[in-house]
Amino acid sequence: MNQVELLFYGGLLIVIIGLLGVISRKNLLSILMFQELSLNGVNLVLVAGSILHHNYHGAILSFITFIVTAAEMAIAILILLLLIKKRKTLDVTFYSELKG
Amino acid sequence: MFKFTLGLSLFLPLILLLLPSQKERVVAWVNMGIQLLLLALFFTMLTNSELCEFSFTLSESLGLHYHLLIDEFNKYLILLTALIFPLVTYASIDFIKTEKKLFHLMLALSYLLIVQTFLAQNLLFFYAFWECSIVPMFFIIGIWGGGNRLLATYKFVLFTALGSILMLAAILFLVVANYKISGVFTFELQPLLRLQETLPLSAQRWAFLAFAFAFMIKIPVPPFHTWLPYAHVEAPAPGSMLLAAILLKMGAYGFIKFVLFLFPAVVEEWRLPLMAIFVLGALYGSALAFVQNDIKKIVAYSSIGHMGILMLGLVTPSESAISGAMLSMLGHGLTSAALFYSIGLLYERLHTRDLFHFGELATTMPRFSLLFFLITLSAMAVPPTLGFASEFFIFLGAISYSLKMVITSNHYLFIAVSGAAMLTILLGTLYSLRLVKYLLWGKKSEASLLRAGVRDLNLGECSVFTVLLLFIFVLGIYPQFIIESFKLAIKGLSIS
Amino acid sequence: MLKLHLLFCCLAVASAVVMLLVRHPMKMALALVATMLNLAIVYGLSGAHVLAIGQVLIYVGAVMIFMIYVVMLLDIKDSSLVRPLSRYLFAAVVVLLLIAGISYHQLANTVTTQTLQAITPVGDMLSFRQFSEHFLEEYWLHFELSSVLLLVTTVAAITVLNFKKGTESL
Amino acid sequence: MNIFYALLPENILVLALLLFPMIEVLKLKSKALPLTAFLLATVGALAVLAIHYQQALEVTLFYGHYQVSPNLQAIKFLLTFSLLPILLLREQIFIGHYKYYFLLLALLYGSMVMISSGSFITLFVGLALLSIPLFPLILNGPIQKESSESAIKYIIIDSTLTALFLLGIAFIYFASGKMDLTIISSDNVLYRFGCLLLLLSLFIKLAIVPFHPWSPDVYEGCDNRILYILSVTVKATIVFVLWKIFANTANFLNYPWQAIIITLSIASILVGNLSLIKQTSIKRFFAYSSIAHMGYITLILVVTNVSIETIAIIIFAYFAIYSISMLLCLLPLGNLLASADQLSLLEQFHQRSSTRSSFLSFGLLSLAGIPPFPGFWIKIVIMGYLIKCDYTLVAVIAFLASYIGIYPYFKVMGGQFFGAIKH
Amino acid sequence: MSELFLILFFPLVGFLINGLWGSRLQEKSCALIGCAFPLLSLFLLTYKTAVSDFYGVSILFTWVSFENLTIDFALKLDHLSLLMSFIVLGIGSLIHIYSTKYMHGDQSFARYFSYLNLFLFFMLLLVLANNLLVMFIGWEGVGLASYLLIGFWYKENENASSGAKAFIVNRIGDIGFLLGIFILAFHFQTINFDEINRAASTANASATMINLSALFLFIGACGKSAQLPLHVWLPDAMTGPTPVSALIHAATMVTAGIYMIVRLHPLYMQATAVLPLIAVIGTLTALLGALVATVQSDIKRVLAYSTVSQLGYMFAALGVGAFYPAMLHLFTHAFFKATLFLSAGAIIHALHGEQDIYKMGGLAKKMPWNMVAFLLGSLCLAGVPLTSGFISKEAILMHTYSHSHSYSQTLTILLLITAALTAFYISKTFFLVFLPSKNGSEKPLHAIAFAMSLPVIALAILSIVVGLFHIPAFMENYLNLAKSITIKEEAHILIPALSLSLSAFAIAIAYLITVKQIKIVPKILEQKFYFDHLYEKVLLSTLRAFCKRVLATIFEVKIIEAAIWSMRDLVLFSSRRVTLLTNGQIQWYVLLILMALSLLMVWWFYV
Repeated sequence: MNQVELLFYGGLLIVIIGLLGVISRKNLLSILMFQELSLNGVNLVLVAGSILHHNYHGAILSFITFIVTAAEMAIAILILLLLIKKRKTLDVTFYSELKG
Repeated sequence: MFKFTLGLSLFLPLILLLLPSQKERVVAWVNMGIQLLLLALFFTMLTNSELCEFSFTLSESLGLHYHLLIDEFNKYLILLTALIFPLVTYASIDFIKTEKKLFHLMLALSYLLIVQTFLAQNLLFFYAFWECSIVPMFFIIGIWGGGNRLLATYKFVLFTALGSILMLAAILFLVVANYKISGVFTFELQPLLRLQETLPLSAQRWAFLAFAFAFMIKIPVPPFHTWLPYAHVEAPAPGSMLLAAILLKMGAYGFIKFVLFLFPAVVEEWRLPLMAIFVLGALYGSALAFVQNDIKKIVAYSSIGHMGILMLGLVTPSESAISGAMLSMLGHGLTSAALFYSIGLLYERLHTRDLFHFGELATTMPRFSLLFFLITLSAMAVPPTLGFASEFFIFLGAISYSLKMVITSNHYLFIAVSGAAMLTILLGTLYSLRLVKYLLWGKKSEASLLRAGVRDLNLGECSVFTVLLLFIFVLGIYPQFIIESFKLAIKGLSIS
Repeated sequence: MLKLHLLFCCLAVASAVVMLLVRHPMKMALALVATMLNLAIVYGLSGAHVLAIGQVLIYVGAVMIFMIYVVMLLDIKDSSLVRPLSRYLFAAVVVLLLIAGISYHQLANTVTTQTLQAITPVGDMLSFRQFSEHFLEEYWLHFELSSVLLLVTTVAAITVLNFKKGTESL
Repeated sequence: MNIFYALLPENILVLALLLFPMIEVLKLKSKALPLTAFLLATVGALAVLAIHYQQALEVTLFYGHYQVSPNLQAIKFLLTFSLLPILLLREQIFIGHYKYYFLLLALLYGSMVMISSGSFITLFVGLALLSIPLFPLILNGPIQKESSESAIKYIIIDSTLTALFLLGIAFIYFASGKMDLTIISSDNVLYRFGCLLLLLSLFIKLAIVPFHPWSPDVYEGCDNRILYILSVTVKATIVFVLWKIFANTANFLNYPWQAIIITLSIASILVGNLSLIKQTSIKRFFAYSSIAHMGYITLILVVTNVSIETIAIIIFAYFAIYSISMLLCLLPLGNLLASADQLSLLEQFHQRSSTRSSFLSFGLLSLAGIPPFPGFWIKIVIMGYLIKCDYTLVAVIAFLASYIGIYPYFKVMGGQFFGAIKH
Repeated sequence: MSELFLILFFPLVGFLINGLWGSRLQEKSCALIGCAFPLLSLFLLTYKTAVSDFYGVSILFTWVSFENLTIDFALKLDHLSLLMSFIVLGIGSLIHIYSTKYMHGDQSFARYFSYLNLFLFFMLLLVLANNLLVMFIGWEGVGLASYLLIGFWYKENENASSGAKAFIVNRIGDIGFLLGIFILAFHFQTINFDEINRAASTANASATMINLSALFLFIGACGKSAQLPLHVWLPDAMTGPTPVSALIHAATMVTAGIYMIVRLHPLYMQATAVLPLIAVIGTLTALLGALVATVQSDIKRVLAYSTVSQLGYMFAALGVGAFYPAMLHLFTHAFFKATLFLSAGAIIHALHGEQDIYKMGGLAKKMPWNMVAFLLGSLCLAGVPLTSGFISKEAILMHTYSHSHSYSQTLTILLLITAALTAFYISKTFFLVFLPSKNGSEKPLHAIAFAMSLPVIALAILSIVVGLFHIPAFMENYLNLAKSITIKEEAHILIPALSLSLSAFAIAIAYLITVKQIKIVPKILEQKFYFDHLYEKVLLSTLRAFCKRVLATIFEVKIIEAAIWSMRDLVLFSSRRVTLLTNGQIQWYVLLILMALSLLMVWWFYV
């Protein structure tokens, strides 16, 4: 059990917890948080890869993931704010009129 | 000459499109005029019998050649179409009340598509025009149809589309098989004909099934015929004239060109079941025609009966049977067009199609009853008419083939099948006489809506009937010059 | 060295699990901050200092603050908070356990074999100078692309902000 | 200098992206400026792309992270060119405002980056650039309640998608150590894992069957023009990316891959066509029809015994024809759908305006694949190639599935002429 | 040779003129045209035979030519067809003259004459045909003309249906006829009469083929000449005008079957298996016809059934191979049956349409000429010596007696019984109609025009004359048909004696019955042996029921439509299921993605 293996399985585990969280929680904000969590998990795997192969691609990609996730979360949270203002609730089950 | 006629038929819909939509009569007469001109052009072209061919390669790699050719098989069908369409346009002038311009546009469109389907030698273009000919019919039945026309149109579209989709798969399969063997990716019919030797029989069987299924739906061979009564009952009179006279023939024509030529081995192998299916279908159709109360349904089921016999003629490998089948294509086309036209006339005057609401037409409409009686003669295959000539040849071919089979391989089933086929004549007489009895003779039944003021046919309507009857009787009395031209075509089918 | 790694990885996973169990979003946000910090420490330990700083600055600094800001706006009586668990929880657990099981079963032997033969000391390969040198030398296109991305995000955020139904004042 | 020249189309777009905010900053009030600027930028980009194609410029930049080749330029040309006609739609929502054009440009830029990406990193950034502008565009749909719901749905799906996509890249990187698109080989379990995740995440974007439910909801909420962009531009980029990743690794597509792709695409044709029948809303109708059409084109990925360029040409033709059919369908509708979105709106459409209804019926017929219209010919080509590498049974099933679709298209088209669109 | 076509086409011209412009011309000119054309062709025929024997074949055009079979539209005149055309044209023209007066006042007068001319044209076509196909065209045409004429007064529904019944039963026969043609065409590669006859007698013709074709042609003949199974249409055909029954259902059309068999007699000589069948059916029909005729009350039905039985006689003769006696009987029967029908017509005309013989009586004094004609006709029919009927009947009986076959003796006995029965019912009718009786109606008689009684008398004289001046002997060598039976010596005395005694006895009984007004009507005869019942109730209704219930409902709706609707429901059901997949829950979508992921993983790694 060495360092790279630890990071790899740790990352994978965090991703799985993140996905579980996305589905289990009803609150939109918590869903976003868990997605954030899963992306962190992926970063961990990337860093593990970069350490293993001793080159920078993984690290650089994880750095770019920081930027992209930040961008996405910014807009997502803004829309959440809008929803709170307009619909007064963040419960996912209320956002299911469009169906069939 | 050939290019000019094709060009004209191509631009017919466009010309109509440009005409102003208020002046309906102008549109109608322009449509009819051009169609008559086309009839004349086709007639002159066909009589001087130089092989008209026109091919234009769209894309060499995909083997798409827009290749049109008039050969013996589609020569007379083209003439039939060219003859029927002016009559349909004339009939539609007074039958169609709403959206006249759109109707004439649809007629012109279907004229173009049907002529192209008959001429196309390239399998893919044949399929393309075959499938597209559904669309104008879809609109004709849908917009101007009768009661539950929606059900009828969708049934019609879905049935024919299902058949043609399978045919498309079979076409692609054949083309690629040819590509694998000969390295040439082409949709042309000629190279595919050489495929019969190389393709393994099992593969040929599947392709045969797909093709036969598609054409059987279009011909309506009974298990797949349920769309026809709906389509006919709901279609407006010109629509059902067009449907019965020409669209059913496309199925039979396709069967000759793409099944008999492409898969002779499979047809040879399954000849008996095929004959049995067609004969049973004919019997089934005529039996049902005997018990219907709606006159349009009677004629619809009767055309199933006639087409069954026609197909029997196609499948038997004797020269007289096949030329009989070709003749009966013309015969049935003319008779069913006339029958549906007369029913349209009756419906337009009395707004009823129930058999028992008529009676004593002989006195109120003497001219109509005379012409109607002559047409039912041809439907019943009474001698001087074309109906008799074609059925005589078909049965001659069928019986002599089955007798040959009895002698050579004492295979008795063929005799049973062709014997049963003869019963259709009896059934034909039964339902035609029943139709004539309730329509023309007898006293005005109390349920009859026959008001005194029913006007007899005017000159125009009579001329439509006389043109059709002229062809029926002339061809009935002298079918030789048509059979002469089939002789060398049938050699191609290399049969005894 | 390995034991420290192990400690902080377990801490990160533990706080992730805590996030799952806790009810109130504020507690969840704090647990998330904890996991992120632990991860930053792990990055630091394994030599990727830039990533550790990035993690702390971008994630914890910017995104989490924004989230906590939104959490404050939530009213507590919201139905999604009273009964937070959705009805697909059980199914999700089953599916994810299945995925975890399969991936572990399949990956176990390949990952270990691969990592064993490549254990070399990391050294300062991922240190600040080396990393930024490489980043800007080989990946400057992506640097530009992410700047374009940020520009687009700002404009997108503005469009979302003054979103009023059907008016021109976008 | 040749880097700048090679990247000229993208650079023109970036320049426009930079200039657009200046309109707000300088408070320029003129209405036509944003549109003209947008057109200038796109036409300029198109011109440069055409020149590149002429010169057959072939260069890989940035250590392989960015490729430029005639094929790719042609694809970019198609994408930008197919975007222009949609601007004809004069819908009153946020039309003419610079942000709308800014976001369109950003979207275009993202797709160009994805098309000419050489490595996974550029691909990832391109994907981000492609999806982020879409959030506000979807949000500004006709009915505020529905569009906000579809926006949030799109965001959640999109972030899970990026998570899975990244996980895929991570696994491949972990196994190979290189971020190159072309080095995938399926002997190692990690590769398989990574490629599976990659394929699935891109299929989510394409709305292939098991991942399709989000697209009808999003299409229903958003605006007509965004519906067109979502179904044509975005999906075209994704399919080309799939083609880049999976087509050139010939040995890669052994047994399980082809089976997975075939089952998914046949399922999506079936589901797409089946659910068309019961539809009452026009936008959902187009959503399901786009699902079915994606089903067709993914089948082409399975064809192996043909050169990669031919597959690219087929995909190119497919999306050209698909965009034409969608335009034929959407343009006649115009602002009809602004308020309500019911199919029943189309009844008697012919009586109201015969020319527009005939265009709509041409579009519907070519979507259904009725012969003389383009939709049919491209299907023939695909099925032909499928049968060529003897997937005959698959082709027949695909035909039957497309047959099911004929009824709904005819029903809608007929409805305009006959009146009641009922089943 | 072109005169032959002229003779043929004159009636057709008459038909066209009357048919198209008949309604505009008034009655007199229609009658003129109607009679002129048959007379014209009759004169042309007699002129030609007198001047130069223009026998032989004349071809108009080749109808169709396949490589192994060519059929051409050709006419052939030889002794046999000359004789038949004389009968057709002679009796035809007389009946035309008769019906000018009979139909006087009927408002569709022109239509009647056009139909009659059409009938003559088709009959001539049938008679003068050179090959089976032209004969078949005539055959069907004659059926068509009879359909039109039977249903002439189409106002009443049952006239039309009896016309339809006649045409349908004929069609059943025609199917058999067609089959016969096809077998011959297949086997001999030709359907010209003389070629067939020549080929049949050669050795290589296979016996089964000859027998089969002979059988099917016989079925056709049965249909047309109303033999046992297919005789039901003849009695119902009486609803048409009486001259029509006289022409069609007595003299010409019904004899077509016999003429066809005589035309192909070399073929039938070879068909050893079929001849006994023909003989048996002929005798049975004769017996049945006579039996039923005895109980008929309507005068025209009596004559109709007597025609059926006389035709049975002719077929019996053909069955035993006596072709010449059959032709002779046909020849004589045509004349005296026409006389009987025309006089019956005159009687009905006089009594304002009264047809029931029990209501007539005492007409002897009122209509003397008619009485004489009817008397002469009935004498011939009964077979009283030195009348033509006697000669031809005796010839047939002698041949059946001396036919060297086991059953021929029983046949002769049955035929003798029928002869007796014929004598009985014809004399009964005569006595009932003409002898003074109380139930006769006193209403003033409708005046009988001279034009009506002239043909009656002419025919009566002809029917007597034909028998007397050894015309039969002259005809025998004129027709020179194949003879295969040598008359036994004792037959010359035995047969005439037996038949004379029986018929005298029958006439006596008939006289007794009419005087005593005894009216016994056995049930089975009443119902005409339940044949009508068989056709109407059993065959037709079961067919209609079968089609309506089994085919139309069960098969069409239950099986095919149900299959289609179930497919439609399947599609709709699956489309509902599929749209349920999108239930709006965003978490359900993410779950779906993960589930798909897990499934693909399982498939990927473990399958």
